[in-house]
Amino acid sequence: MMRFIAVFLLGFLVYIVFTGSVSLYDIVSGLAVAVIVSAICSRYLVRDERKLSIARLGHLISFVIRFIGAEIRAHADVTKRILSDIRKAINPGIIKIPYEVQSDYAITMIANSITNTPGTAVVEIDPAERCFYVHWLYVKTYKRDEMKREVVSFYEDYARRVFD
Amino acid sequence: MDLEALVIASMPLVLAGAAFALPMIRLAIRSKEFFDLYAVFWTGIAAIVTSYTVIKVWNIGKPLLYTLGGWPPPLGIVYEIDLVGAVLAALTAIVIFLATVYSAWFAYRFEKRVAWYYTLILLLEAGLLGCMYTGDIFNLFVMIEVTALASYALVAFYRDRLIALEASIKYGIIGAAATSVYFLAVVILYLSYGTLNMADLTLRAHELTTLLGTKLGTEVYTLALSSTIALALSLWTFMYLAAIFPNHFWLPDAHPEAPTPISAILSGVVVNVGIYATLRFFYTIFSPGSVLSTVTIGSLALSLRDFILYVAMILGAITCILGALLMVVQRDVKRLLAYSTISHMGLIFMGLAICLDTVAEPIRVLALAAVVFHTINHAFGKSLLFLSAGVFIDITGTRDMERWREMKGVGGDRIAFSGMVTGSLHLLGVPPLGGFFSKLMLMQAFIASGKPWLALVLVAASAIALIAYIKLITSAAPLISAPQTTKRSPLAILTIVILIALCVAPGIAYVAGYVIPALQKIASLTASTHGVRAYIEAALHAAEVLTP
Amino acid sequence: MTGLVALLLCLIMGVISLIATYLAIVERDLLKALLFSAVQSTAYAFIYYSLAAPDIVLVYIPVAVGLYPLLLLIVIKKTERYERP
Amino acid sequence: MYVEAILVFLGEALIAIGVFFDIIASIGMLRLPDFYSRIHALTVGTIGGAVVPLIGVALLALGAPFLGVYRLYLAGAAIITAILLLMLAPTGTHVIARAAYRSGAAKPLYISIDELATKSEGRGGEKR
Amino acid sequence: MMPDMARFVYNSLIVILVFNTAISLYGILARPSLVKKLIALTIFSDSLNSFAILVGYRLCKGFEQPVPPIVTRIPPTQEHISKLIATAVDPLPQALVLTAIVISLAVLAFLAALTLRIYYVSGTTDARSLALMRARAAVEGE
Amino acid sequence: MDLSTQITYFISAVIPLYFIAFILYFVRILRGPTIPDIVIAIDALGYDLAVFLAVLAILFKSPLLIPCPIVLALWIYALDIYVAKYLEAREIGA
Amino acid sequence: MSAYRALILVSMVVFALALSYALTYGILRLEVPLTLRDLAKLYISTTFNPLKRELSAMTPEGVTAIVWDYRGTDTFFEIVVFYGAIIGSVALLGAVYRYPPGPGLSLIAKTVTRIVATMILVVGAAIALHGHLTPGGGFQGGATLAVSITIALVTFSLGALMLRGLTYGGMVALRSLGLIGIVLTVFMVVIASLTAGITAYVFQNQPKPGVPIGMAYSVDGIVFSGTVWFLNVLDAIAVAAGFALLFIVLIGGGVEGERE
Repeated sequence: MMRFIAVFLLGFLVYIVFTGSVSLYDIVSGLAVAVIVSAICSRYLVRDERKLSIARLGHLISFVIRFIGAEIRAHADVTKRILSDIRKAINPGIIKIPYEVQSDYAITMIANSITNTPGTAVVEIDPAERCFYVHWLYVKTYKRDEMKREVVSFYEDYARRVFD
Repeated sequence: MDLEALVIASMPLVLAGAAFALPMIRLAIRSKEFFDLYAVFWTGIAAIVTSYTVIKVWNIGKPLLYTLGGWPPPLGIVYEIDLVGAVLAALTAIVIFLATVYSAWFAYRFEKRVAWYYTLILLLEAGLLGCMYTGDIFNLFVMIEVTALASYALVAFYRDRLIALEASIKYGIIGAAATSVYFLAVVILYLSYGTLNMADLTLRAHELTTLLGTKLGTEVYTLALSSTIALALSLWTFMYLAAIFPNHFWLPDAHPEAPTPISAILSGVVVNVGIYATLRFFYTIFSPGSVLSTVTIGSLALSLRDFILYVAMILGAITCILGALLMVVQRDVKRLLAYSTISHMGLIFMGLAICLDTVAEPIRVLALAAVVFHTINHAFGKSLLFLSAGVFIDITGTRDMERWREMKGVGGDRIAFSGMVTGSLHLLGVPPLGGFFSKLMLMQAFIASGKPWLALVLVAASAIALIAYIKLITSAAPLISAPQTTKRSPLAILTIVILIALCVAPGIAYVAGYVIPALQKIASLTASTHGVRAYIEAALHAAEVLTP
Repeated sequence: MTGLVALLLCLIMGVISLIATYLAIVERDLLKALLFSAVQSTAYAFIYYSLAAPDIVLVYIPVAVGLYPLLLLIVIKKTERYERP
Repeated sequence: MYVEAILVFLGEALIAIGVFFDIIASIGMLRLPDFYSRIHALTVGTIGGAVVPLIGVALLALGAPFLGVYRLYLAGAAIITAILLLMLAPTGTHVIARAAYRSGAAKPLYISIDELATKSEGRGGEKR
Repeated sequence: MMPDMARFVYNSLIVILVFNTAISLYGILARPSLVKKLIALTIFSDSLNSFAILVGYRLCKGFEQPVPPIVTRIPPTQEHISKLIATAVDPLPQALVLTAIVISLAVLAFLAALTLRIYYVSGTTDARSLALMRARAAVEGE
Repeated sequence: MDLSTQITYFISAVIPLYFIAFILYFVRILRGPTIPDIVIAIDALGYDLAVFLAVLAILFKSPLLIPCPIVLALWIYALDIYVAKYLEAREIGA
Repeated sequence: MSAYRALILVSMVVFALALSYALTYGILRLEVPLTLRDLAKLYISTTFNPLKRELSAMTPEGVTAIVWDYRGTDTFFEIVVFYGAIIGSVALLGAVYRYPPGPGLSLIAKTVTRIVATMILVVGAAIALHGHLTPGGGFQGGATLAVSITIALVTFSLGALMLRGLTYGGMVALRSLGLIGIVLTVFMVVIASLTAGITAYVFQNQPKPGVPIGMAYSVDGIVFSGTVWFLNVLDAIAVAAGFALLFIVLIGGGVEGERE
């Protein structure tokens, strides 16, 4: 039941924000659409109902705020590299980054955060060995734990708190 | 408002609705007999309704106009059915009905795909009826696409035969491009006239006023030139649909490769779409006296309209001869019949192109009457030939006529053979049958309009075609000397008998003197100045009634 | 004034679509040709947008950028990728 | 009134940042040497060049006086687009990079270390 | 000066569309691969559709951009409707193009299925090889 | 200068910059050299175009145009995964 | 062969030059119009006009009004063409009832697609349900719903989706229901008026002169434009199911998969 309500809220929110008005027609049709969509999709969207809580939402928000800072730094870095002499400025490499989180959503969140930061991009994921293969535009270090700290930084903590 | 008009106008929609239901029914019911009955039922209803339409339009004596959605003409789509449209629609529905009855026997070979076969036939019929009924140039485009898509799918229905698939894709790719070109023509017409309704276009092209009562602002000269561009583009599309040289290349591949009842439908009635649309454009929208007639090409002293018509006439003549010549060299019986279709289409186009500005009105009416009569005769004759050839192909297992000669001891069907003979004589133009009289009328029209060389073309094509028909008959004749061994199908025989009757009847009626006045009335409602005026008046009346 | 701006933007996108069309027709790798035709479709979608036709954009983008490529990709995947010279 | 002006200025600033990153990304797209490094230019173009200005558009729309009742509609749709882009862009990038690596359609040209190559030995070139 | 410029840009756009049409028509007729023909077919119909949209375009007073033909105030006053008439584009070509796009999509979908079937039966999508195979099959008879 | 003219001037100034970016992306599309290169260039072009459409909706003062960017962004993503599937899998359906 | 190509090339060049000459400065001398055509004025002034209800489609969105009301027949037969294409494809490639599940794309793509597909379903429904008020409509909404289906199809593989309810039979049933619903909506006013003893028009929506029966266009101030709303919703369902069917057949039909 919880999962139904969560997906219902997501659907209704998207509907209302997309239509951008709260007339009676929007609310009625939005309710209907959200009910139908959550009836179809909630089974696939939420695996474990117990994880749905408000605290996790709070962690998500604080993650977003820290993430913006990381983005700004990464953008500035890549911009500098693009505008300087290109062969010297980059030192690309594909490196292996292990992860420890369990759920699909947490893995996806880490991977997307890594890709969303300019300079690093997830090329391959291996669920069996529990690791990402990340293409890094400028490999600063070849030590494994430093690599992980540079690339993943705080994403994994938050991913564990939000989704695991 | 009128219940009868409602039933008539909703016929294409109802047929499409019947087709919509079939896949869902197929999930529950798998028996072939049910689908046979379903298709025969709906096509039968369509045949009855369209035949009744002819009677109704005949009685009211002016075009029957139905406003879909109740919108006054330039706003909404109208179905405007004049006598020619009604007659051609009835012809379509009857031929499709007979072919469907024949299919009830023929379709056993499709096994599980029989439902798709009937669905496509119903869609094809919906499209064809819409083409004949519509009074809107863009709606005509949509209906042509419905027809064309169903035709492509049906041509490719033997999905394991490479030849059929190749023919279908050739037909399809160039056909899609051709219909898009017609769309361009529609856009150019909208650009220069600002309307899509045929009656409104007629009014604007003739008197430069609109159904709404305002004056058209554009210069006549610009209007004439843009209409010429649009007309040339759309004529190219119609020539593709009617398989006129140089756009004839798809037909001899596509028509023979379809299943036999479909070949009958394609050759008999689907090509008529091109004829009908050309007729609408030249006899109604740009009939003599329109802006096209006002601008002449300097050194030739021809009006633009006449120039286009002369081109169409010459292409028709080439097609007529070419089709007849290529008919002679064929070994494949269905291919031979397909080339015969090309030849006849050329003939009909020659007849259509008679409506020059310089030709007097009675002769134009005569030419249109001849064209309509010949279209009817050709449809019945060609479907008779295809259907009876289909019986022979089923017995012998081959379409190669040379191999028919060598088959000893295989018994042919006598009634099918007589159907083949009747059809050949009918299309050839042998006196007691209808084909003779329609060719006679065409000849009269050619000579009266001062183009005797067209009459010569007609005679020459018939003479060449004679060789091919003799070849056809002589190859089929040895088969029937042996007693028939295979089981004959009552349904196939029934349709062949009915079609024989439909071929003989026009001839008898002509001799009895019923045909000429009827055709005169049919043609004059479209081709005469009075007829064009009536076409406009119907729309004006509807616009007046429906505007509060 | 904004109308003229819109028309000029259309013109630039038109030139892009012209180049993309030419490449799509002459390219022998069908996958590349398909991608070029997707670029051409995007340019056309922009033209429709500038000509104040949002309905057309909403129907054209799904059809021409999304469904045509999938349809033709399936065909290319199941048949052959290179056009023979 | 002041609120509107502030919203508009914020929106314009964000759009300006977006345009700047777009141009950087397009230059990077041209200058970077191989497919895998161009991915990073794409990230600059989508996060800095698309998500940020979309939020800017939303703010601008909220502040724009001439849009009338439909300003919420514009802002809502822009924000939904931004959120979708945040999810779609990295996933699309990842998927295409993975496919490129697996199928060998694009080989990494300039690379100092490739730990994936040792792992996917013998699985690499099968997909041609 | 501004009318001339508008006219020049408009006509150049038409010329570009016509050239697109011609290039894609060349692709339909001359390129051997069936898939290439289908790609060309989509470009062909799209170019004609764009022409239709261009026909429906208009400019407002002072060369301002027009708005989509949508009534935004419900219920509208007479004044509102006359303002819309003064600023909206022609809705009819848009509706026509909507229909035409869907139709060309449908035709293309069918032709794609047909191409697939041809490949299963013959093992090629090259129009020239197909013509050869066809001729051979026709000579050999049924 | 009131807000609306100011917004108009600002966006008019931004448009050429956007087009410079588009043309540079287009150059990358033309130069290739591999399929993934073209795809990511189309991605970048498409996402930026989506933003540009949203910006233009404000310039043209017609907010009703705004559903278009969302659809464009979605379909560019769809194009990505189609091509990825093509490159990666033995068949599209698997 | 090269002569054939050269011939086509030359004729295309001639075609392009001639047509562009004819359309631009040469003959038609096209200009950007500054006013609307008469017909367009009529459309815009009647698309939503409660004062002239008998001549109005009562649909605020001009294009949707033309598509589903003024020129509804076109759209109906456009659907018929699409339907014919699907039936033709099924006839060529065969219906697909089962297909082996495949690995699909990577874990990340699968997870994101789950969320995004849900959001796209909502957005598509919003586009379809607001078709009469804002840009959009049945086909647009249905095509957007079809995005959701196609990206799921590509990410999770056809076989996996078929196990989860995207079956051939289900899609056929859904599509047929949508289409039959459209046909019934088209005849809705006619049926209603026949019970009252008068004859209405096919495709009628609002009352017309002489036919006082018609759909209501609003309930409590919520404008839903009569039949247009129903047609939009049903068309969206039919189009989404149709695309799903088309791709099921194209992917699964033919060599692999279990066919009928």
